Amino acid sequence: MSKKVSSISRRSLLATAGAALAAAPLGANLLHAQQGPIRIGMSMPQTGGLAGGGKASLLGIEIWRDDVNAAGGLLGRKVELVVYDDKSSASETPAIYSKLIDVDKVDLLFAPYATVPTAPIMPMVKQRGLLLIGNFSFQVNSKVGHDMWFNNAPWGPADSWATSFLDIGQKAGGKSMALLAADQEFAQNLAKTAREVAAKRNLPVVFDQAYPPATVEFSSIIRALKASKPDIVYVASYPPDSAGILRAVNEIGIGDNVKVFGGGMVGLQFGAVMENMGSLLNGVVNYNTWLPEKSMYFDGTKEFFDKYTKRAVEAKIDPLGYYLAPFGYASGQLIEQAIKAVGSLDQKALAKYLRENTHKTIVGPIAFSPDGERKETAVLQAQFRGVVDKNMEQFRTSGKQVILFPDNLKSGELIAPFEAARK
Amino acid sequence: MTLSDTQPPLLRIAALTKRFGGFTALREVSVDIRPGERFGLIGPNGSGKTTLINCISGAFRTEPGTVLFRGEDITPLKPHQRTRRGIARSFQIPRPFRSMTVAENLMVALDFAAHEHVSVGQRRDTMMSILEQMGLGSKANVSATQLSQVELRKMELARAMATQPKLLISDEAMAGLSSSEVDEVLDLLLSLASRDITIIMIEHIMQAVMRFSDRVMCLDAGRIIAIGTPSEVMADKHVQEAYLGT
Amino acid sequence: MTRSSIAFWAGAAVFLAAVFVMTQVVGNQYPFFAGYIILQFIALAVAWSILGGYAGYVNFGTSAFYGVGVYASVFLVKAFGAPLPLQILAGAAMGALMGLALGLLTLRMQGIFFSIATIALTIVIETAITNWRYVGGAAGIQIQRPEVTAPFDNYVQMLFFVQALLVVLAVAISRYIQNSWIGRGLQALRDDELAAECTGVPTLRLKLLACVISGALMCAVGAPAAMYLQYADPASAFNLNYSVSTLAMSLIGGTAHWSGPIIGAIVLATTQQLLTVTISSEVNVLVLGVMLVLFVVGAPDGIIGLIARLRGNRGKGEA
Amino acid sequence: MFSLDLLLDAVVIGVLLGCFYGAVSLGLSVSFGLLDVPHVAHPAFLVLASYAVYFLNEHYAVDPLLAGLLITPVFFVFGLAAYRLYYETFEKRGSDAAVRGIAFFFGIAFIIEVLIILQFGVDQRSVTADYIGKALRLGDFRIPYRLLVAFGVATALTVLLTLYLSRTFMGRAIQAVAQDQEALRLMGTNPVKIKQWAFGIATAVLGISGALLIIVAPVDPTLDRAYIGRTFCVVVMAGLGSMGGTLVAAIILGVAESIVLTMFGASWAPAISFAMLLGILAVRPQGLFGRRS
Repeated sequence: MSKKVSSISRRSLLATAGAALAAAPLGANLLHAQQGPIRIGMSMPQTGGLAGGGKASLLGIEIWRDDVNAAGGLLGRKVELVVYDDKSSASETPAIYSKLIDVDKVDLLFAPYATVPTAPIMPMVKQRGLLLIGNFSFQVNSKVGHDMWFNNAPWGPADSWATSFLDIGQKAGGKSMALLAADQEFAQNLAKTAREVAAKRNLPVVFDQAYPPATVEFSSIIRALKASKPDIVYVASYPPDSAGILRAVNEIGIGDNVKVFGGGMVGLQFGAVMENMGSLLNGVVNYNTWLPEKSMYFDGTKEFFDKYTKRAVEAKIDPLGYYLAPFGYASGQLIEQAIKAVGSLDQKALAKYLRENTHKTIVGPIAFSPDGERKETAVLQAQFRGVVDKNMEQFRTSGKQVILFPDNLKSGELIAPFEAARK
Repeated sequence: MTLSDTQPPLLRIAALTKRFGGFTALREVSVDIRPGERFGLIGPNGSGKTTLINCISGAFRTEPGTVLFRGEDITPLKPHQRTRRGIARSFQIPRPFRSMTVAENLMVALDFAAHEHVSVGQRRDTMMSILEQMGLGSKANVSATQLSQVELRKMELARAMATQPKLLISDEAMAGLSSSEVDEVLDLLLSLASRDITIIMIEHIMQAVMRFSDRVMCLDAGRIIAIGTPSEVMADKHVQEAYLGT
Repeated sequence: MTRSSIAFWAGAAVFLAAVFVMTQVVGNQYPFFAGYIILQFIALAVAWSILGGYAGYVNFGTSAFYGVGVYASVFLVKAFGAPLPLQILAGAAMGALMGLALGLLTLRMQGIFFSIATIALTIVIETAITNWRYVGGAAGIQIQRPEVTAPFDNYVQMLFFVQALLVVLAVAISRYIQNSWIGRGLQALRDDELAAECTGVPTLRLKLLACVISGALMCAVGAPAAMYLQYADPASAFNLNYSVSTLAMSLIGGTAHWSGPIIGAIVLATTQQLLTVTISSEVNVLVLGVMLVLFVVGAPDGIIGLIARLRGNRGKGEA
Repeated sequence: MFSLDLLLDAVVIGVLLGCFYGAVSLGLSVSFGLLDVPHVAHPAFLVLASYAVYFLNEHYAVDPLLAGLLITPVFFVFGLAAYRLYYETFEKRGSDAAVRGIAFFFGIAFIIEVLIILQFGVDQRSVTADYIGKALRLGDFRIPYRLLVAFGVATALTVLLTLYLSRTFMGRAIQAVAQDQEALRLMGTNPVKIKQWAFGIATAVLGISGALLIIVAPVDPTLDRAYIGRTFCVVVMAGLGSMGGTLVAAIILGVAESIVLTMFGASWAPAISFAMLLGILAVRPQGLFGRRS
């Protein structure tokens, strides 16, 4: 009972406080300090297959929390994160989010990293009419149709990914495509859109294979792919496999007619993998979300990475953190701007604001389409160049991954064919 | 075997051979056991005694060769089916159900092998009376793991008896026992035999075999080398060679 | 009915009544979400130990049965919009068939070979589901729940109650088996398969029976999970975690008595749920590992065994 | 798509891959195959060895194979200790050792997983050496050196273990203990000592196998779970306790997998190999080269 009373009074206090904020910040801070922090709840994969990404993403969010708290918090209240481990599994998240909503009574929800843990909570947040900031899940809202969902990932429309890669390939003279995808959730979704785009463009698919998880050796599969003599090779793979595939490509060769190779290889964004792969990376055109190219620095980006680099070492996570961490930070910025503009924690109002405006973040301006995905894709396609072995620091400099797409962020031209780009 | 036999045999073993890979454990063994007979089976270590028992009780598959029990060909039957038809056995190294009490050990037999369907109460009575006969009455609720060696042997016999067998095979039930214990078990077996149960006894203790058996068969290297009355077999020179070593 | 039967059924009735009242009174959703998981593991552990505990055949394929239950539901919902009871029945039927097939294929093997075969079976089935595009394949599938039926006003509350029913069913079957000739036969064959055969126990048939019952129950338990998650993907549905957890729960509780797996599942599943919302990191996995090792080393007969030993000691002290 | 070239290639790669599977299963072939220890933590030990190799390679630039050799004594002692613990707590108590043993080793596997995560983080790791990332060219064929290393190591290990088991006193004692413990006890030898020694050997072999694991592909802390099925399958398929059989069974598995990956629907590869195992178990429960009748 007492809880209910306090939450009602909290809300009414908020309204007054919001108005008073601009006029008397110091007084407001005192007032709100007694109210307790704004609590943001989420699950995050910290064990299991998605843990690597989950931990990096969480660190990004934590840096945002510390920044915002250092600047006095939101609505004069401190921001606090309530985070549970979902073990990378879909079966854990419903109970966790119920705990966050019903027991912890958090003020706002962030989604866990990746599609699998996010999918089961979508119907729940829709039913309860709650705002949810998505975290790199793929087309998880397309069937549910929740209008208070906003994905921080730069994916954009479902097919934009395949479109941009095939554009690059076709411009380089590619007339046929080979498709190699992991038999897992994300990769299969990518493969599906790639097939659709290829069909639309009458681009023949000369090789189309799904390889099973935990495949050890890719030599034979690459050999078969090579035998099909494709011009464009689109690969949708997961971290352990991406390395195996690249090794096999390097050892077996892929043929002189291949113009571009890559596209959807997860793992080639993570520092440890990139360092280990070293020169094997050269020539690969792969998707990315953020890269240290001049065009990618926005307000606060550099400061963020300064902080991240320091803290990642202690936390034993990805030292580069390009892929997920800045977007975790951006999730915070989205909510920060919405709360500041709306002046309350009213979820409907926050969602309306998020839907209708363009938001400035450290990963560039973000605007949403009605389904809660980015209006325009901001997925980069970049080519690895001049990478040497066993050197983590090289990836912090520009020019190692030249951005080919999108046009407004472009930092160089494709070198084709693939074998030429490897030298 | 002899013409004086008017009754059909209880158990007929015909041309039984058992091979393990390249090793032949039994070679063309043929023998008839008469109803009510006390049959002794002897032979040096590794001569095939236990293998023969395993073939009779169904633990091993045999081919070629057949086993007939009361006129029925039981060669294709599984051990539990043979048990239900009336063949019970004990094991050379006792194999009690370790997680159970003595009473429960017997109840398994009564639950699964009893020929007529009787109430739980009646089964308990049967179980207790068997235990009393075997001198294990006071041990009914003791865990099988806490029995002494001789008690274990007795419990094995009791469990076998609880299946209400027509043929009981006792595989070295006296091995490792003191001489007074040997006498105890021997008396038990003799009292069982007096109740129309045919018994095949495998034993190394010659005195016991001589005292117990109507007929004795000696195996060596998987073949029958002698069969007849105890004294005949003891006098056989092949048997003496087999035991004294070649 | 014996006195203990009356006590058991009275207890079951009280439990179900309490669960039902809870669904009508408690407004907070979290107890139902977390409780569902705990109930699910109780039912799984009880079902598992019919084969794994009584018969001593360690089934590593819990996740295969669970996953097949999940995907039986997914298929029925997608193809026919089948209602929940039908999903569970179909799951049970699939599980029984699978148990039979697994049993026929592998129960002639000795202990550990059977376990290995169940691992292989899990991988084969998971691969098949992964390649079955109709139910979403590797990409997973989102499922819409139908409207909830009275007297429940929330689907998860209903699922919670349904899972409680499944728990009672599983425990009743397990208890019946233990107290009947089936249980004695299974216990005998676990102790010594040859001795059991020679005492008249039809070991193969009993093992098959245990395998079928255990499989049917595990699949039935998995079936409502599709509706609970409203999402299914092979990697989650066939997670090794189910196999290891049920094994761990049964052993921690003790397999000698039907109540062992219940106690083990309550202890371990509750601990895991608590850890998920408290410590929440790899320490969670560490706790499972340490608990497993401590229990199998320190309390080989599980919590049941510990209690029995304590009682025994006290009894001796008094006497 | 079908071509003889591709098939031949798939077979060659498959044989080499099979050798790799064999090498990571050999330890289990001793510990489970000969000693009947349900060692489900075998793959966790394997991954632990890989991380040890990674550590030596990363910080002291030790060649991975050499690093594998360097850690074998440590793993030998580790194995002695692990068996002692297992024996004192399970085997000694008799019945049900298998069931509890499995749970025990699962527990150990989880603990190892977490310790690796705490020490090295969750990212995947790999090693560098001259023979990683390059291939041998034979006309049109290209064979990765990594796999040739796996081939060499697997053959060497198999030959050494077979010789050890058949030619040395200790090796023969290990074989004997697998056949008949009682007989050995009668001979006045302590079977526990021998089994402990054998388990030590099995674990020591893992040092080199672990090196191979990280040479062939990158490792991450939870990789062990993927190898539980694979290694046990190889050992069971081979029939318990035959070293040569283990290698042959692993090669069959590797070739089957490779052919399916190349020629048919790649995503069916795991189902094919494990269905094969199920088939073999159903028809021939003692495995292809089994010691049991």
